[in-house]
Amino acid sequence: MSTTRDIHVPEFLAGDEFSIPTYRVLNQEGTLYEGAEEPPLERELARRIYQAMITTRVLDERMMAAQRQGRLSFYMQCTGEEAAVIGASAALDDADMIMAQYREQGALVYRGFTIDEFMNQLFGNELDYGKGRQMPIHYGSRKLHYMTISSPLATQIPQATGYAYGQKLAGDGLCTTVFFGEGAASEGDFHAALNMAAVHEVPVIFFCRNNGYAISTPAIEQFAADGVAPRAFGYRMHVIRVDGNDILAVYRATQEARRIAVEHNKPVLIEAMTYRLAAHSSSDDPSGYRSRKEEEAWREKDPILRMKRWMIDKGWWDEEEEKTLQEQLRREVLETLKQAEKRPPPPLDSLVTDVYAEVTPGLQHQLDALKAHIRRYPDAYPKGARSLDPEVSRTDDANDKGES
Amino acid sequence: MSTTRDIHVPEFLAGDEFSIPTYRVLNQEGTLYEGAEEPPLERELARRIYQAMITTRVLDERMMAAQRQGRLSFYMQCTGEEAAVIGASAALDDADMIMAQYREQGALVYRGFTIDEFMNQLFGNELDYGKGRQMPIHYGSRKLHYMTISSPLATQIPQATGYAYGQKLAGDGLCTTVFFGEGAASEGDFHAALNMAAVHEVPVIFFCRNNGYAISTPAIEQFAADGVAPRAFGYRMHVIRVDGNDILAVYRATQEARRIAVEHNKPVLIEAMTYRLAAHSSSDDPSGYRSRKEEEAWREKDPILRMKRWMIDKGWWDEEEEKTLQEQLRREVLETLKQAEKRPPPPLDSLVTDVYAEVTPGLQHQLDALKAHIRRYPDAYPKGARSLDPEVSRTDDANDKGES
Amino acid sequence: MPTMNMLQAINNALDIAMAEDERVLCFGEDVGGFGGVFRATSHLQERYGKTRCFNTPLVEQGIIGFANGLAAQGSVPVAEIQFADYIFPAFDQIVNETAKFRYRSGDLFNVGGLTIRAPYGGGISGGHYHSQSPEAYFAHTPGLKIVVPRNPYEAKGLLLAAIREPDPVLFFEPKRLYRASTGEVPEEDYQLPLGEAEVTKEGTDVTLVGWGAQMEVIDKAVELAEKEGISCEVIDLRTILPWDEDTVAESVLKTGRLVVTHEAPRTGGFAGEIAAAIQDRCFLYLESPIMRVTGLDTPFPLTLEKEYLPDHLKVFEAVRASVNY
Amino acid sequence: MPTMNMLQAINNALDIAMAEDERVLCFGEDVGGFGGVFRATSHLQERYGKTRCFNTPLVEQGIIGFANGLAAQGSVPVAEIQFADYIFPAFDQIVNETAKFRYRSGDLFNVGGLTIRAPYGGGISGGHYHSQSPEAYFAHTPGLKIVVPRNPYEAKGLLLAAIREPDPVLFFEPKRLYRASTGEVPEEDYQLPLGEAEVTKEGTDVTLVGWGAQMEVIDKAVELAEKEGISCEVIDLRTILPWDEDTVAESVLKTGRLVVTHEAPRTGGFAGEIAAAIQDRCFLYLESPIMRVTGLDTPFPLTLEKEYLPDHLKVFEAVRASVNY
Ligand SMILES: Cc1ncc(C[n+]2csc(CCOP(=O)(O)OP(=O)(O)O)c2C)c(N)n1
Ligand SMILES: Cc1ncc(C[n+]2csc(CCOP(=O)(O)OP(=O)(O)O)c2C)c(N)n1
Ligand SMILES: [Mg+2]
Ligand SMILES: [Mg+2]
Repeated sequence: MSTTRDIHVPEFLAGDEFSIPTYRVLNQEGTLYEGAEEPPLERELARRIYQAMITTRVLDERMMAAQRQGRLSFYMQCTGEEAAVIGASAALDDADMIMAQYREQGALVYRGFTIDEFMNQLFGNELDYGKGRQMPIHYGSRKLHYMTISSPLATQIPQATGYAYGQKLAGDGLCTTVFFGEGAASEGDFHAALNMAAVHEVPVIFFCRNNGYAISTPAIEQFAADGVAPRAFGYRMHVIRVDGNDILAVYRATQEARRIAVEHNKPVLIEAMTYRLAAHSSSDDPSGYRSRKEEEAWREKDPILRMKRWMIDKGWWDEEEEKTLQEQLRREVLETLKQAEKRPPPPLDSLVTDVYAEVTPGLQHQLDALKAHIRRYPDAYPKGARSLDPEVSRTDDANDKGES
Repeated sequence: MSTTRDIHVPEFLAGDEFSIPTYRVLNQEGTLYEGAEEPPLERELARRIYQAMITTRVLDERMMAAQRQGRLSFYMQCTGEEAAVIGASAALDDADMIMAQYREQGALVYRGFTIDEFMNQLFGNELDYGKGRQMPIHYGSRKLHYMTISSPLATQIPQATGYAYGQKLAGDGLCTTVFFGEGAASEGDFHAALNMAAVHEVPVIFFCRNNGYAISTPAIEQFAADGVAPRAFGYRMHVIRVDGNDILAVYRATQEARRIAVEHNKPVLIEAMTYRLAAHSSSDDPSGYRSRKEEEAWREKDPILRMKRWMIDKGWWDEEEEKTLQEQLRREVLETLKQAEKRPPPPLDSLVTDVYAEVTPGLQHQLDALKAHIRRYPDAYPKGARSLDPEVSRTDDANDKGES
Repeated sequence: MPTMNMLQAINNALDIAMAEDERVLCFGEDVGGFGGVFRATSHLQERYGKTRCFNTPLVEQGIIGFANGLAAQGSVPVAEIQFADYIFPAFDQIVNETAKFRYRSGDLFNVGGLTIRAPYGGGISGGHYHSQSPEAYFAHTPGLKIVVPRNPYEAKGLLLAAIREPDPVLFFEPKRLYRASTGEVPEEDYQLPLGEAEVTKEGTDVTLVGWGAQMEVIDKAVELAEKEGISCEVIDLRTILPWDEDTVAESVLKTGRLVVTHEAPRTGGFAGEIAAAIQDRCFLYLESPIMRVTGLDTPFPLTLEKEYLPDHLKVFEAVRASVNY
Repeated sequence: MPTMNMLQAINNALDIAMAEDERVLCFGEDVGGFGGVFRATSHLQERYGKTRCFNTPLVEQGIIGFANGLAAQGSVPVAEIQFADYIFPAFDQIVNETAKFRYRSGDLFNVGGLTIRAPYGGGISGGHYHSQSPEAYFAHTPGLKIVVPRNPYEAKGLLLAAIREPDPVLFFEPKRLYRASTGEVPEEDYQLPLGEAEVTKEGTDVTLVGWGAQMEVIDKAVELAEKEGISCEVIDLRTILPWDEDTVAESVLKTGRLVVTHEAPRTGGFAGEIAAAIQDRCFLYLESPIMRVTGLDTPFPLTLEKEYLPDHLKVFEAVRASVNY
């Protein structure tokens, strides 16, 4: 401990001694701030990023509409936060582990999760890697190094510290990035994760999406401090605050954070200031707790619009292309959705597999009893009844797709 | 959120931008540092503080010796941290709530917990307010506004926030002070407590005894930051670091913290830098994890010695008085100990009372069955057998003493 | 008498409790201005102010730690955990602190004023993090009381009792019934007793025991059974801890048969405790083994939720098996 | 064969596991240089370095969260919780995360490599925060395995199996026996099977089931019973979840009587599950009700610990009552 200076009068500090600035590169007009330097970002990568942002936006819009039509039980949008999530992902190695909260489908889109893969999870059908066990939006992909989402908030944060510690030992030069909201950062698990990462010198990037709300709770009722960033000081950790709607700032900051993490085995906290433009989820109606005016003000800071202006300025994108892409995406989402919702549910046996590595005798017994019961009342359990005979209905290799 | 300045180059902060000084008033010679101002501390109060420190030291020495003789199952010393604990307590209103970790018997001594009361708890006899249910050192006193100790670390910290919130609503001008070690501050409960206190503007003082160790774990393996103090910035909370072996600094800082808490309903974090001079507990042997040299260096910073020099300088104390007090205390402790260890255990019925406000039928049934069993084998359960008949052995009003 | 759904009944109970005693406070995630994600605390902040009904930061261990402290101070906190599935970060504060507060201090201090409300249970396409029934996790903890209402009338009367009870109470609300279950609920203040099961239907051949949302399932199963001439006695346990062994035992001494049902997984579920205790007390009177109709020993699933759940058909089959043993 | 006490056997098992597989890591509070407050991890840091055996900050939820992540990554963490009483801050990470990791991801990810060690149980004047037996809290959680050894030989073989098991294991160590229980333990690597109970003594009149430190109590009780001419069959459950119902049922079909004992409070304890399952399977063969000899439904006491504990005399009396029913 480097306990430093002595004082002889009782002066209290309150954190007003310093302030945490916000790193910005691109203004809303799509041009650079004075004094800002454009990060090295090549045309191809910029287009990959931008297309992922558009895809995420279209997917969210279509699926929320599908939810409103009653075709889907639940949905959550990334809307407004695409730059934060995708900008960060683009700065990583594609083999780095990503552990997300639930609003980061943009990262999956960026890494190449297909619309079909999204749909299968959303409809929990027999092709869902998660075997229809979790609510919509709980994606995961081993192939894409994207940890399956878990609903309990903040649990993934100390797990990311542990995962990254394993990566450090493995010595493969990879790191873990963990996403979470400013609300989840109030959980005890957050504190544990940061402290352990600092003490054990772990290559992990803690990426906080400070989008102003945790469901209905505004950030101001979540913490009294200036955001989440100052907590890094409590653990002696590198920290930066970025404009989360500024794709270049997020990209550049995360690149640098990754360098600190991987080259020096030091954790980094990034706080991205953004806004949850949509409702918390399909079950929520924000009109009860925030004003249209506030929403409108943020809609004007739309991160996609900002990047688009920059791209067009560069000559890397144009309206024509945009129109074509949007139409193609809408079509693809709708068609894929139609197929996915028709696919059969996972087989009955999937009720008891994966609880343990092997089905235990007790569970086999429970499954057998359930089957006997369903045979007696097949009409009452249409989903289960169709796969009483696994040979008939099971698409055998279906579930292996996402694992390799 | 007062998000402030913009920057256009990605600069990370790491907390080196500021440092947290240590507030000191009294040097080891017992004289004031240059520029330090003596807090207004009257002779009588200074003597009360000093005597409490001596009493705590003697009690600890005697009881650890008793433990070594096998008369007591377990013990923990406050040794080395008397100034931190008692200095803080002296700055409070005696009706303020104190919620301690386990090493703060000095606070109880200061408030007037008698040697007899200590002994009854240590021996878990029929006069123990806790009815012999907890291990030695788990004191509590309703009368003295000292919450009964609970072994699980850090659980008392959010409880203190809640307790103080209740005090604020009650409007009686009181506050809560919660003590904890730098190890316990790693628990998630700590983070929850500070955040909630700041958000809900609660009159609570978080008093961290940073004594360098959590059992064998040195502070350097507990956190990477410069102590616990910088965590206050994460919650926008007033914070001060004090020399924990400096009675005047601790007293003055806590006084000021109390003013901030009670007058402004703002929580305050105090980090007292001190050292656990003794073993963690009677079950521990520190020679396995720290050097004698280190211990010796700290022994020279003994807080009692420092205060004594100041007191003698002032003419408020002398060696003669010291000798008399020590002898009298040793005698009192030994005599009281002898009585306490002979006192009968709590009655058998106390096994099932206080689980609920009233004994449930199920528990009454279990007690009856136990009694029948003990009647069959009275010799196997000497403690229980002696109170099968509650009328005979129960000192009826014994347990009410500490409650009023 | 007005008709209310369960949420309205709960909201009404909280309103009455807060109006009557200013020490009563309601808080939790989104509980303040918004009135909770299910709206159980609607309008309470408007009526009683931000100091008595408020949002907390998102930290369950903090919510319950804070509530424990408040209760120890003499306030009467009613803390909401948004979903019972998210009560586990507060497990230490509940099991090691709330439950042992009075005992460990020899009654110098207690947190008897505390009530913890949490929506629980399945049947809402919630998957394993919005469907759990965690009552058995807590039922192994002396010092806690656990209450589960089956309809709006019970919800109001039991919640008012829980808030005023001198012991800490976990109040699990069957969220599937929040809006689905409606009924007449008196507008005035009333309490229903804790620790007492209710025989909701008398019968002679077999006893069925359940709680919360499962009572509806039992009623449906009983309809089927009675059509086959099986006379069923139905008991709503209402309080899981400490549970009313006498009422169940008395019934089983009469019927000689017992079926217990809950949504939680079988192993370690509370039906096991009931079966163990009743086989002991009614051994010579039992005509068939005590049967348990429960969730499978797996996490709560989603797509195959219907297959997983202990529905009326499964309960009915158990009744049949019990009677035809 | 060398004689070891239980701590030495555990330390030896960890040593073997770490030597054989460099993915094995041991960590927890005071686990590093100091070797743990009970010294179960002595010398491991010296031998395998600070990156593989280390102290953690004092935060159980972090320890298990970190361990979950490490296991998901492919490492084989052996995390120590200093006392089982302090496992509750990690309850969410264990029950909502560890247990459901494989299931929820459709086996894309799993934390099968994880082992959590924790000393449990009473008889050491520890009061209610150094004496708890929390196995039943976890036994309601599909996805976890729970193992409790009764002596040094079992401890080594079961711990090695637990570490290598493809499922996460909670390994509860009876701390009262850490130094008190000694026996011959092979120096070499060996494993004992998980999920299998062991019949440690055959008999015909009554079956006794227990685990961990309670096996010693059972043996003493059996001595008394056999003096009275009662022939006892004794079963060490060893794995609490998933438990070996077949072995217990087979024995009870033979003896017709069952006594189950554990230190934890009765209500919601694991003896309840055993009783419920066995009365179902062996209904027609039972000569007397299944008896439970357990702690009282109170927090664990201190001064009156002896009165509280389910000792050999209480077990003996239950055996008698069972046989004379
Ligand atoms: C442990 C836990 N508590 C409560 C919830 C319910 N919940 C789901 S999302 C949410 C708000 C999260 O807010 P934030 O972390 O800011 O993320 P955002 O939704 O804004 O992206 C809450 C309270 C949960 N999922 N887990
Ligand atoms: C939740 C919990 N985890 C672990 C322990 C075991 N334990 C008791 S004291 C202690 C060290 C505490 O260190 P610190 O907070 O620095 O206090 P100090 O002993 O130095 O005063 C530990 C790990 C506990 N009591 N509670
Ligand atoms: Mg948010
Ligand atoms: Mg310490």
